[in-house]
Amino acid sequence: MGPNLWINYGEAVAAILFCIGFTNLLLQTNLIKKIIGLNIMDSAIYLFLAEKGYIAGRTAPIVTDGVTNVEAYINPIPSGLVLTGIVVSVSVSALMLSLTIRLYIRYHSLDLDEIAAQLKKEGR
Amino acid sequence: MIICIILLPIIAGILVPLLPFHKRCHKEIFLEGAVILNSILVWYLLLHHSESTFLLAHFTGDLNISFRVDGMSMVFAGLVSGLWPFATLYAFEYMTKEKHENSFFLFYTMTYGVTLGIAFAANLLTMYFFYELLTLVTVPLVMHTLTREAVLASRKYLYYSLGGAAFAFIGLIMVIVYGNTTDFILGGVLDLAKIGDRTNVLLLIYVMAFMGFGVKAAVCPFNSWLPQAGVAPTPVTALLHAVAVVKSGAFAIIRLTYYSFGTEFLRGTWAQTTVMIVVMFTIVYGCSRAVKETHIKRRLAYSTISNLSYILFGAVIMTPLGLTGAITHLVFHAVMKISSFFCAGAIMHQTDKRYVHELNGLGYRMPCVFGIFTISALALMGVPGLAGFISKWNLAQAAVDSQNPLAYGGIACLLISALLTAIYMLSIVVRAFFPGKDFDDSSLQDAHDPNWKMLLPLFVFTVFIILFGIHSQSIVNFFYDVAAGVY
Amino acid sequence: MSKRKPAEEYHKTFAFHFFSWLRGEKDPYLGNVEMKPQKEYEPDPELHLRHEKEHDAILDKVYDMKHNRALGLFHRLYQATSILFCLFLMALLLVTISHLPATGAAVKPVNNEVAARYIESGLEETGAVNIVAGMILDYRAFDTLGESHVLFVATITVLIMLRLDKNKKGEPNPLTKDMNPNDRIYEPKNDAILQMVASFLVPIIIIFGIYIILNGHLGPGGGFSGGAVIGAGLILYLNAFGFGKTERFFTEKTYKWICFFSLSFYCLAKSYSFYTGANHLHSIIPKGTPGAILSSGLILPLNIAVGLVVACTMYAFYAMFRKGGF
Amino acid sequence: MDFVCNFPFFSILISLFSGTICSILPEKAAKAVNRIVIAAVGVMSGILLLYLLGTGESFVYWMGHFPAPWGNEIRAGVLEAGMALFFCIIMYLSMAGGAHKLFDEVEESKHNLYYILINLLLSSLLALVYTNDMFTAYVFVEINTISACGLIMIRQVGRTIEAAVRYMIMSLLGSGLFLFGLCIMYDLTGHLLMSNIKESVALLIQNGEYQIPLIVSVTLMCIGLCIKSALFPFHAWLPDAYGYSTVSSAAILSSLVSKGYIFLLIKIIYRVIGFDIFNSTRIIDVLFVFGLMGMIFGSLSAIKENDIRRMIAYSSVAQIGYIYMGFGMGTQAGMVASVFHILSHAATKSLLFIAAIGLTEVSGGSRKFIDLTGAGYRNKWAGVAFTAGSLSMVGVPLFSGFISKLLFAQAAVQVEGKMLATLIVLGISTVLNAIYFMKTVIRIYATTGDTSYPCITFKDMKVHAIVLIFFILLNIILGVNSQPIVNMIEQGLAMFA
Amino acid sequence: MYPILLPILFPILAGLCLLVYRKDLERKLLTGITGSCLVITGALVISVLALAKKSLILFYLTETLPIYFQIDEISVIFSVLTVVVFVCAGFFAFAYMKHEQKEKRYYGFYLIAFGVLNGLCFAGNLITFYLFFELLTLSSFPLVLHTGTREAIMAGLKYLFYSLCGAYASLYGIYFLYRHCDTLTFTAGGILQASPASPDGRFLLLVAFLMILGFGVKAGMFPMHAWLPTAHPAAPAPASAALSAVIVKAGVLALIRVIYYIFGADFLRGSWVQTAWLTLALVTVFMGSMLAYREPVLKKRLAYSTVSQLSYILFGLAVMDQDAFMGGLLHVLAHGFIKGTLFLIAGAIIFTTGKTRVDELHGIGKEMPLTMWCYTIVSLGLIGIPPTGGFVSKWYLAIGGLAGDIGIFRYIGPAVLLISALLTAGYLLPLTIRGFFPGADYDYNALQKREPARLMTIPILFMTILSVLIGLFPNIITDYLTKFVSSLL
Repeated sequence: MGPNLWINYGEAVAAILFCIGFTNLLLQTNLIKKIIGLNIMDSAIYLFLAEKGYIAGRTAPIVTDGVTNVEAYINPIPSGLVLTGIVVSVSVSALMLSLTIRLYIRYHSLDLDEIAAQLKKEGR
Repeated sequence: MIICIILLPIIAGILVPLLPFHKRCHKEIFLEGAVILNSILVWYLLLHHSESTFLLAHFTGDLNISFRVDGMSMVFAGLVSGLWPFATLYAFEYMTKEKHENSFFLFYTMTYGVTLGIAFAANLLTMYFFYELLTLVTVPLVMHTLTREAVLASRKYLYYSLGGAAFAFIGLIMVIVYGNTTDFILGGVLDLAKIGDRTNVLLLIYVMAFMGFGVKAAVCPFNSWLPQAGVAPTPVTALLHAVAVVKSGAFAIIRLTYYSFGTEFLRGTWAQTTVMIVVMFTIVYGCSRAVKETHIKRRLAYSTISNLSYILFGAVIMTPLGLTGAITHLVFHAVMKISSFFCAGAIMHQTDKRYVHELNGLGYRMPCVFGIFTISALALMGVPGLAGFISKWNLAQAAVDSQNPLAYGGIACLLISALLTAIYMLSIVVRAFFPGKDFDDSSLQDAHDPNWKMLLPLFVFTVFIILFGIHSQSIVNFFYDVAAGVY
Repeated sequence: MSKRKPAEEYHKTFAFHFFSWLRGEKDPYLGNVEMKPQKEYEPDPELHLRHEKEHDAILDKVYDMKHNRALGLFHRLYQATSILFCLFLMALLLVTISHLPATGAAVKPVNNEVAARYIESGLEETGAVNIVAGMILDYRAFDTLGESHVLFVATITVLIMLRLDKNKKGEPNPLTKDMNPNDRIYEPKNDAILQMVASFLVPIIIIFGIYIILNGHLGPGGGFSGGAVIGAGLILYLNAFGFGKTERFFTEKTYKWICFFSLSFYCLAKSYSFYTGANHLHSIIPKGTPGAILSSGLILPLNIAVGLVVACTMYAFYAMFRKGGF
Repeated sequence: MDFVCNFPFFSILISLFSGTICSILPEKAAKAVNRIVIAAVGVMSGILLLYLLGTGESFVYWMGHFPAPWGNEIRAGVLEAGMALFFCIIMYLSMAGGAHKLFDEVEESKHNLYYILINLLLSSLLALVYTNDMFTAYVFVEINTISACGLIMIRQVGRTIEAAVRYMIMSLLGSGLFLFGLCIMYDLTGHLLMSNIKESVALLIQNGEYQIPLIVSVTLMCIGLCIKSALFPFHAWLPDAYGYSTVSSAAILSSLVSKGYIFLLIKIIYRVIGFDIFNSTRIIDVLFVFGLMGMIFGSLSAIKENDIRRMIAYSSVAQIGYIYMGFGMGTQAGMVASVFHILSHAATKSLLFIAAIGLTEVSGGSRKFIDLTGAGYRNKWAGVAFTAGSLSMVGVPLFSGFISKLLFAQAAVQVEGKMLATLIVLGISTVLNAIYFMKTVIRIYATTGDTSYPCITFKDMKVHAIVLIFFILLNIILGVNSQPIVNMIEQGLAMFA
Repeated sequence: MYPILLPILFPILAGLCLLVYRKDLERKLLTGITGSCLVITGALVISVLALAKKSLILFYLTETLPIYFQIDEISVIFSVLTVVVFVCAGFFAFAYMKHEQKEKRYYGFYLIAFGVLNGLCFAGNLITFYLFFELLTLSSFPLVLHTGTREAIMAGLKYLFYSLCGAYASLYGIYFLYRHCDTLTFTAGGILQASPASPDGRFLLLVAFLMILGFGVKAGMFPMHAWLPTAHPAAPAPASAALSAVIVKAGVLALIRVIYYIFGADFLRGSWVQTAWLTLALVTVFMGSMLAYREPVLKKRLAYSTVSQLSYILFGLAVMDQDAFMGGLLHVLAHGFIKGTLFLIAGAIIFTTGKTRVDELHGIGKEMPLTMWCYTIVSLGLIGIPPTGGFVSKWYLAIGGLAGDIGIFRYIGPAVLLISALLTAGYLLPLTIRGFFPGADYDYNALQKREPARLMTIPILFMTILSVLIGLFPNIITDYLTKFVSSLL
């Protein structure tokens, strides 16, 4: 264990969340839950990034009163990354949901294993 | 010149289905002409060869495709080119009863070129290249009848050959990396300085490569493709699976052992012991399987397995004498086995009988075929005065001379195998000539000797069997020179 | 040579075999030399077929989820290992994090010259008061271009997946047959309260969205967030008034063209700026006065374009999920 | 700056833009645009390649008005340009070869959407190839993933949708890990541009700071990309995805998409972490082991398969194992071999997929081996092409597979500890390859058999046959004239440093 | 020009012509041709033996392996035996083979075997010898399986494979001998240079043992004797006679050649190989007699007897003493004539009565008195009752055994020989007793004289007389042999 675990509690939470999301995505057989896991995972990363950008005692990177001093604002880059990340996550969620809908319409089930079983039966 | 020799049969083969032959005999004349022409060219080349290497193409790095004529290639190319015209002649007659003639002759003739490619290859890569090519052009021949059995056989053949080549490939890599060059130089090309303390790894790789090439030469755990491949038409089984293909496996092993890894490096190591044990086992194993087999061609195929290991046994003795013995058997066995296979083919062609127990009394109906078969059987057994005795003698002398106790055991294996050879060959002869008291030969009224196209090759081979047996000095001396690196 | 044993038993003894060999009557090996006809190998043409069928049957059995215990066991094992893996991952991440630079510290690798330049000269180089907006739409515009295309390609895939097209002959898509008939009630109920509130809220929401978009370079917000807000407004409208109403001003065609124009504009505009930038040419786009609405060069138009795309996309997603078409 | 230097940027942009344009075009026009774009990008990449070979130096290209640590950048070297050219060739041929099947398997009204996906996929591949920025890479990885998913599911049968779901799940896990690794890396270095990260990493290593996070970050990125490129234990999604999607998709997916990720990994290894630093970690050993296992298990699964497409798909798993094995060797030679294998496998695998479709078509659409009996006679070109592809896969000289095997083996010999394992597994894997590919080849030539299926001549499928011929030629070129290509790869890798 | 080849090639070519000629010949013509061939060959052999120049190098197989013929005293003894037995049995066959099919084939192979045997006798080096040894096997097995019944074919194959097995075992030795000798030419006293104590020598001892075993197969020595009792009853009687009288002697000849002409007696004397050989020989002697004693079938009984008697000879050779060796050589001749006669008689009995078992032959002496008298005389000879040939040879054997430097075998050997002689009496004389004294219940009314044809009786008579003559005038032979035996030992 390194020295900064308690100082970096935000990141630690992000890591735990990430793993929760990861596990969900991996293990849940229900597709909706999988998607929720995916979102948890993504959110964890945003949290992580947000924590990275934060500098104690500084404000959001919007120039107020023409002050363009580094000391005044937090790091803007992670915020930008989060923005991009969110869009990606939205797109992916939409895609996953559409797939889920299509599968549900066809197989009337959200359980991936069950769908797989039906498929195997149908295929062979 | 070499390129021309290799390409001529390939082109001739490709032309077969393309040219419009109105009559069958035109096709026969065309093919036979091409093959004979090529054989003449080969012999001309062998007699007037130069030392230079002919470079065809570059691969990556300093790897290239190039050709050269040296002693071993003279032996192998001479052998192949000597047998091919006769085998083609035989095939014309034999194929009258089979379908898809064109595709047969296409691949059959192409194989000639590819085999010559193996013979003339100047380095390991070129040989490997033609070796793989040989597999590919011969698969359609094995598959030729398209029966389920043939398909299975060709599948197995492919698996085994390609898989074997994969391991041989590793040996190739070793030679590329640890050798000064990949060219064939008698005595090996490995650079001991590069090897350092990796001797054992290299030996392991040698054993793997040996087994890899050994697949074609039907070394023991990898031999089951050969009997199965006997479903192919007899000219194929005879020429390819008794001579060209399997011998190219043995040829490759000789190249690998004597010309790439070098006997200095290998002699007396555990690798030699290993391969020798494998080879000895194969000698006995092949024969005992042949004894149990009742299908004539498969029986001969098992016999081939055993006899190929004779060659390898000579090769793994790893002395010039051993190489001499190996080369002698390589050539002599080719003649003997092709003769016995052609007899079997003639029997099948004339009577449709393919099992040993069906042959009762046929000896009186087809005296020429069975007479020749008997002679080749005796030769294979090693009766003095026929070719087989000489090659066995040379092998045994090499083994005795090597002072290797294991090789002494090898001689014992040779003799056990000779005994088993007697059993499986003579039981055919006995059946054919001594059918038993109450045998009724009325069912055999139709059987008779085949026509001249089939008999001519048989007679020629028989003459050679006897000739080699009685007067072998000059040719064996030549082989000795080859083994000593004179050529 | 014992005669005490009965003949049959004696015939089985070693002594009997030995003596019969001694007498030359029987030979252990040679007795079998004379060939008996072996069974001919007959490839069974049906055999292969049967093998393949058996193979299939086995596969069926394997994939019979409910009854295959081995598979179940494997599943559980798989889950256990996955959980272990995740726990391991978590531990690994925590250890890693404990070694990372401290949060909130001012001196750490992240706060380097890059962030410094964005903050210090962002205003004059991009003209955007919102440093983040300046960053994503000017300094790192290529990322954002990609990002908008992520959205675009996601819409395309959703379209592929869910759009129910009639085929050439005008027959309905065969996929509709799969659907549960109850799912096909696209039209929401005419809910008076909802309609009332919606007619009040939708304009506000949309105006707010527009505000966010237009002020993207000046304050928090921008094309994505504003577009999402507008999309939400549209969705609310749709829910309140139904497809019939929305189709009057928003069809697939509208969506297509809006997307096309916005994205094309985005592409072309950014291409221009990339090209000029890379070739060290002077960009003709004026920066304007920082802080004014019409400032910061391309950022405002880009925000508008992005906003349009996002709004349409959001709406399109919803419509697709709902009905499989606009 | 020469005008040619704009070409990477142009190629990314026009492919991206053409995606947008295709959304309003009717099917035929979209198809034309698609072809033209691929061809144009190919031509540009070719010119760029020649230019770069001439100058012998790579260049960076600002995406905007700001230089390295602030603005986005793309970068082009010999390897990038060559890869782009190669991707275009493969993509063009795959599209052409699978076009006729597209009509059967995809709803007609969605054809133009298919072309959009292809265009975007191309642009994302190009971006992955050219990018010099990690975050850009992430964004385009996502585009790549989503459009690949679209390619899988555009043939809307149950299996493809399920496969798409599985593909998405695995991909998302991969992206998540990749992104997390990227974030940690960013935290440690404060940069997103590859060259800057590399400098910082070198500095960190030198100072001995943040060792654990650094390694974890690299590991996460590697695992992420491994999952995405279906390295052995993460390959569960692959057979269905490649096996059931429409043929162009399968060809493109197997030969390009996964290769895009792998190429990105190479870039990360060279341009972000530094080759030597990467090799000093234990990651390469893990990659090596998984590569070897992939080679064996992929082939074993393929042997068991009785569906030709799925068999080819499983073979991909094995081949990807080869590539990672090359990474795992941790030498320049291993890397060269891997890159060459990327090319060779791409050329071969797409050939196999396209040929397989020709074979299944003349067997009543069935992909079971038992129905394919004698298909090689019914569709001669496809039969020949499949045979050629199989031989290449098995590693018969003359074909590309042989050269990559040769390079792998030669590379392996230089690595003391891994030599024997590599060589033996290489041998075994070749045997296994031989088993399943030759089984198929023999099968398609087994009997003239069931004549109830129609025969197809050259005239019936001109495009298909021509595409197959091109593929075979490509294979043979790679197999015979490999030296310049290997040189180019070496040069390109040298430019990375 | 090469007269030494004539007695070899002439019968072989004649036999081949008979075989190849496709049409069936009339029986009289066939027997005429064969008979004249046999006689001519016999004459050729005798004239060649009288020849001045007694060696010939025909050609070289390999550079150092000539096909080489030479005639020495051993050749003389064996070729005389061969000629006598073959001619007699041949003429006997003309009568006997009437009831067999495919006579032409029989005569063909018979002639070939004759020629090959001559070659074997004249062979001047080991390779030539080996060549003819193999050819002998190959040309004689058709004689064994001639009747074509299943048993006959099986017996033929068994004979073939046992012989080849032996031949290959000795070939193994030849390979090694070739390396350790300069040449393989037979030289009295041996040509081996290595000493038995050296490592090579120790291996060569093993090789010698292998060769003894290998050639011992032909001579029916213990572990590989089983082919004899199978082959003899199955073969036609004249073939059995030739087989038992001459062909098995080829094994003896081989052992003489290898042990005394290649290895040299000194090399083996006192080594474990000699001990083992003696043991095997004695075991075979005793075992053969015991088996014969228990055997009811006449021809099989004679076959076991052959097994036993041949090992007398081998014992004589194994002792490596002058007297024993002489005894062995005498026994070769004596046993050859006696056993030939016995088989011919058995053939005559089978031919006339069709009965094969001893206990069926009550009163046979009354039916065929001449034949049975001959039987009784030669039986006594085999038992070793003076004045027949058997007595002299056994005498020498016993003397040699007692004098030889062979440790405990000095006592065991003669004892076993005596016991075996007793057993010989036990298995041969019952037929005489039964034949001449059929007992009270024999029906004399049904008795009819069934003396066989002249072609049968004359050879029998001739050989009986010969066997007696050897016993009466052994000095002719011993004098002839003494000098050269002393050169061997």
